[in-house]
Amino acid sequence: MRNVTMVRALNEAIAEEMARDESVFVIGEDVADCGGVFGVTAGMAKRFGRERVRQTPISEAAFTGLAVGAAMAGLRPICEIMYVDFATTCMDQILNQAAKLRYMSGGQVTVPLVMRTQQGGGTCEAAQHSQCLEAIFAHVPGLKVAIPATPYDAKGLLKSAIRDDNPVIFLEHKLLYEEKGDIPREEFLVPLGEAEVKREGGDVTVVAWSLMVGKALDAAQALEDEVSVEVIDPRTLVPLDFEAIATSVRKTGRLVIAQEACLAGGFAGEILRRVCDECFDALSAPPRVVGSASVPMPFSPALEAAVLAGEEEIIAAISAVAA
Amino acid sequence: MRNVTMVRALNEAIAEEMARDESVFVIGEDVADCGGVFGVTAGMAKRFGRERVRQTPISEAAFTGLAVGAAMAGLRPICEIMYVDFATTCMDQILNQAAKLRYMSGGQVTVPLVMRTQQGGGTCEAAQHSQCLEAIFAHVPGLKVAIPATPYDAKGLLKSAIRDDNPVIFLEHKLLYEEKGDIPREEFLVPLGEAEVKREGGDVTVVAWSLMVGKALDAAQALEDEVSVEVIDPRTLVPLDFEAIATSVRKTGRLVIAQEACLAGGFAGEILRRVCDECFDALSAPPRVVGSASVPMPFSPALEAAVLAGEEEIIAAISAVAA
Amino acid sequence: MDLAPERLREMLRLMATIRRFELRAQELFREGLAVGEFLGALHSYEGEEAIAVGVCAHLRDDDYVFSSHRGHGHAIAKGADVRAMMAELLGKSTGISRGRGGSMHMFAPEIGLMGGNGIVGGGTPLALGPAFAAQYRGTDQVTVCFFGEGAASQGVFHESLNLASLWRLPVIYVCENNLWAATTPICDAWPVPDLAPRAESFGMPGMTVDGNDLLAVHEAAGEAVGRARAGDGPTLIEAKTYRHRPHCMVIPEHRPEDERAQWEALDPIPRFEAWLLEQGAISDVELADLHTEVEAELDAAADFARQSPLPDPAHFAQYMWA
Amino acid sequence: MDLAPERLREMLRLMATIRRFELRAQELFREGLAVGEFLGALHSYEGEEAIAVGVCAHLRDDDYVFSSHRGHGHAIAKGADVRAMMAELLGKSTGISRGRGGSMHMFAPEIGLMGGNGIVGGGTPLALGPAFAAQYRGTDQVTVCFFGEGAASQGVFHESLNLASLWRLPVIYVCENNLWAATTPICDAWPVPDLAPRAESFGMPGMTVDGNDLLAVHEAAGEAVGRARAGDGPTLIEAKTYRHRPHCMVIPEHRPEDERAQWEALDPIPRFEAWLLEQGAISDVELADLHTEVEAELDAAADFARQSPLPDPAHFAQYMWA
Ligand SMILES: Cc1ncc(C[n+]2csc(CCOP(=O)(O)OP(=O)(O)O)c2C)c(N)n1
Ligand SMILES: Cc1ncc(C[n+]2csc(CCOP(=O)(O)OP(=O)(O)O)c2C)c(N)n1
Ligand SMILES: [Mg+2]
Ligand SMILES: [Mg+2]
Repeated sequence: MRNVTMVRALNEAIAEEMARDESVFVIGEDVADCGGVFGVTAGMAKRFGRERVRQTPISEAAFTGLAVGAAMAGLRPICEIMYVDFATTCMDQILNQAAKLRYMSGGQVTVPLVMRTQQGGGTCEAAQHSQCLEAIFAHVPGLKVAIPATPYDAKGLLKSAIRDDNPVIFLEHKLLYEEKGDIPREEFLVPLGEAEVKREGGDVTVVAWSLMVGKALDAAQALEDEVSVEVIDPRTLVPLDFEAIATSVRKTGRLVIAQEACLAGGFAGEILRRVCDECFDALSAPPRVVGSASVPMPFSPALEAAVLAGEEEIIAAISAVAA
Repeated sequence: MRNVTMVRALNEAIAEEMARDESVFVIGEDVADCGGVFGVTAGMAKRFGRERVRQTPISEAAFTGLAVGAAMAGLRPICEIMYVDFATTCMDQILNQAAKLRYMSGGQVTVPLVMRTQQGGGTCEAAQHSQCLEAIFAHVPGLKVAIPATPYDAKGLLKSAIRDDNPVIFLEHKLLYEEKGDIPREEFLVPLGEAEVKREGGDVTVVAWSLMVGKALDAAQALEDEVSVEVIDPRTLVPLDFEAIATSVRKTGRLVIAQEACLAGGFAGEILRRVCDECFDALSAPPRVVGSASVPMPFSPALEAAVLAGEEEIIAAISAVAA
Repeated sequence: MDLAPERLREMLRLMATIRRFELRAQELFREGLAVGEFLGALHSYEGEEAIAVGVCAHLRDDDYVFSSHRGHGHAIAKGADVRAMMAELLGKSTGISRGRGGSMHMFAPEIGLMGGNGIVGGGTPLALGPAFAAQYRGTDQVTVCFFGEGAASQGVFHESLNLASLWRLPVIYVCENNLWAATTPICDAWPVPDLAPRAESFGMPGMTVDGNDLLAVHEAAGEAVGRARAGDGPTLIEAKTYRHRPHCMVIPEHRPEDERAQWEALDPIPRFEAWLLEQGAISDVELADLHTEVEAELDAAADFARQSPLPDPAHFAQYMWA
Repeated sequence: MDLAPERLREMLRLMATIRRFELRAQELFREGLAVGEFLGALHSYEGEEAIAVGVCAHLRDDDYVFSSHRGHGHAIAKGADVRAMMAELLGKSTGISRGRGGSMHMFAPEIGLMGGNGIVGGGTPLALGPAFAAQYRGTDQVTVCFFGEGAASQGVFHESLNLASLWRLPVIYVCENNLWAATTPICDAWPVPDLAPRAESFGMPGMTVDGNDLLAVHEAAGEAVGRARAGDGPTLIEAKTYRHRPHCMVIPEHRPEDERAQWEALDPIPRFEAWLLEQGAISDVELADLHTEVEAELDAAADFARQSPLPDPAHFAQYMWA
């Protein structure tokens, strides 16, 4: 095992896959000269050359479209959008092209594309640099959505995403980049569509992803004398390993879903839908959703802290459902 | 009362508000020469002049941005996006600009904008012309979302939306344009944020919007000898008149939510979240969601019919929750 | 013109096939309507045949074409099977996209047909992809992207020109300027007469050509394709043309009658036929035969489409994931 | 140059204010970091002062400015209160956007400051709006949109040029070409040396100007603003310049040292000062006084910002709905 940051884990995943497969290339803003503004592709240009690490003008629609088209022609692009907020400028390429081309072509075209980006609040970057948009991508059929919480998952999922023949939206979190975790020395993959129980417990199930996994684990720890909390990280929202969630809910009967995205209309609602559909009778208390306040993210640190959902809200929700 | 189509009702709403307020203008593709491809603004250019009915190049991002900026300067634009699917090309102007400008400015700027568009399947126009994207807009704080089912609601809501000082996404349905309904001769408004009970009943609550309201009413009718179904149309998803839903659920204890949007990750999940939060104990059966299959919309009529949710699925869901 | 007569006649045949395909397609559409079935949007390529044919004449099966919403002509010129295309229009399982795509989404990647697009301008960035792939792999494949003058107002088109020029990608952008976008005349969309200067402002060559003159298109495209194959980068070609029909089957005619009459006289098919006859590259009899054969081929295609089965509704999710 | 000495000195004062504002802002940012508070992105306008000042000198309070992520200079040149701006950087309730916006979102609509933008190119279509409103209402107000050469690769910028030209809107697009976009040099983004031909390809005038020469910027902007006020439509101005600092506080320097040194010598403030002294429009004493006053003003602004209260966390939803 080695203890590495998530940035490092992601960097290794890309490097290993580029070494393994010549059809893999990286494209995005500032990806060559500084390895992207978060450093995920640092060193790549030097190692693989600027032909395979393509630094682009600020033209998200064109270079995402290029990546989609290159995937149609058999390459395996890893396309970086600097902030998920900027995906609004290439939404057509993602929602109407990447997601639908295979189906519209009757399966004749495949789009083995990874769209990497990062999201989330907590850095006082205000409303246009702090969103969590996983629910939007997860609502569009044809996209897979990966959203890792640990360096291990990040590396394993990214390698799987690169090898997957479908478009995968890969959502990192800006506050997790410098968080460390153990990863094996030898190669490993984490399959898309397999949840992980991050902590076992018998009283309450907490489903959380991305930054909220850590917060859920902290909450579970804080409550350990009172409630036994099971924390499940789906790791990918599409495909969703609902079976893992259902198994836990059937055991605990109590459910909290924690997302950083704003409360109204988030992906938690989709989990609730499945729970109502498939294991409603197992519930012994009303399930609760934790999320950030439904406002544009304010700049001021005082306000941002008030808006963002965190450990405190998870603790309150666990206590409420366990009562 | 007069019996008019939804196209006519919308047309009247726009004409009345343009006559009432000089700051109201229309902008969009083909809006002057043919009144938009669905004819909603037919006759407007002749009556109000092409200065107030601005036909644009195919530049959704520019003319939507123009509309946002004009609203910031005190005009009241009605901006037409021909199909909601094309909103992907101006997502930044909607999600990052229109929705957030007022908040980011600390309330100094207002954006009294209406974005009209139409959505939905059923016309064999395939995956890029058949989506229902209300869940995406409803997830972004700062946007109101109106989604009428009848000519009356369409006219009353559109007039309210034009007078509202916030950005309103106004989602029509292509299959409802030629449907007729009664509207008063005199002026009327339908406030944003007020649901309507479209049919009273005591056994099962069905929440439905847009095209699904009619299908829910048909389903209720078909089942009338077995189950007494209450059909509630929220009419606007943001603001959501959740109280109306809760009141009904508290009465019936049984809930079906019917959306045309694809099942996974739709707005139904948000209603479920509120129900779990506020009236879970009133439920005497697992709530059910009806929606279209989560695939890109196929072109073939045979496949499209199989994918689209309709009366049949609503009947099955009502029967299931009533059992 | 140093083309062999067979090549010239082949181009005429393709133009005639496109023309006839559109007529049959409209019949099928109306047959559907008559039984209450609305078969989506149908945009006729009639009148613009010289562009698709003149450009695609330079392409190999391993070259790529990205098409638009008005894409039947591009598909046929690229060599697609008209039977499968016709079946697609009816949503049949034998369709070129297995009935999933319809008129606007016809795919045949084995001959480089990478699909139409329901999003105006949607193909312009996608076309950069295979062009990039060719450069990346060191092949001499070229990619062509067809789009209308309406699409030229989309932002992404400009981003694409910039990237194509910056990276000298082997891509050719062909603007089919038919003077109208749905009901909007070009004077309400372009503040300028020509598109070529825009290409030049991005540092790439721009050409303007009579899109109703097959030989002119063929020549311009030859130059552009040659440049791309040689690794000398992209080209923009603006072809001035006119569609014979209204925008699509459900939008009534909005264009002035005299404008239509004026362009009718410039119909690319009779023009090319007259030239062929004049050159002795075809005889009257051969010409009549060609049209008869094409008509028979399209009749057969329409029958094939009608008789093909619809997809099994239970298989709606097929082809979604790879 | 027929400007009165007071006007010239006022422009110098604004440039000095911007320069000093940035220095104070960086100090506050570092103070925050020292106590573990990361105050978002901070993009310095140092080095580019002549552009904002030279352009805004022509604007009235009822003219509009749309700014970018690098917007402090635009706000100050448009007349914003530096105390409120400084408080905004700390997220205080006295901030120019009540602490909701931060560095990239400073608004003061009463003086026509319509905000910066966190989306590169995001302001380019918005700027069409007030320009359209002026035309619609028949006023002679003009709108200016500032953006970087990086933003010039965004599609929406081109759509905006097209619409501005087509409708002859009173809008002026000012491209601040500082040769770098974050860590990307212009040679990796532009296949051409200048932007002006792009404007011309949309049928509108394009100008290229030395962005470090206040008088040159002032003159070009005067022409453009005059044209817009007279109802003669839009103009694009490309101003060549250079930023003195790295892209923002958290990205290390990537630019070659010699390039930086070369541009340092072209610093717009000393250049303009030398000219003023030479013309006798300012004396050494007046110059020293001016700097002392500006320094004091910014010290006071920083103190104001530090001492202002944070917004009440309970009010996070305030200002959301009108
Ligand atoms: C982004 C987008 N906006 C609008 C439309 C609706 N639409 C379909 S075709 C068309 C006109 C296209 O004009 P042009 O590009 O000139 O092509 P033509 O139809 O003339 O061949 C429009 C507005 C669309 N499909 N996509
Ligand atoms: C759509 C979008 N893409 C990327 C970014 C990230 N970003 C912020 S500033 C910047 C560079 C902008 O360069 P330029 O327009 O030249 O302005 P400058 O910073 O040089 O003033 C980038 C890439 C963004 N904010 N928005
Ligand atoms: Mg056209
Ligand atoms: Mg720059």
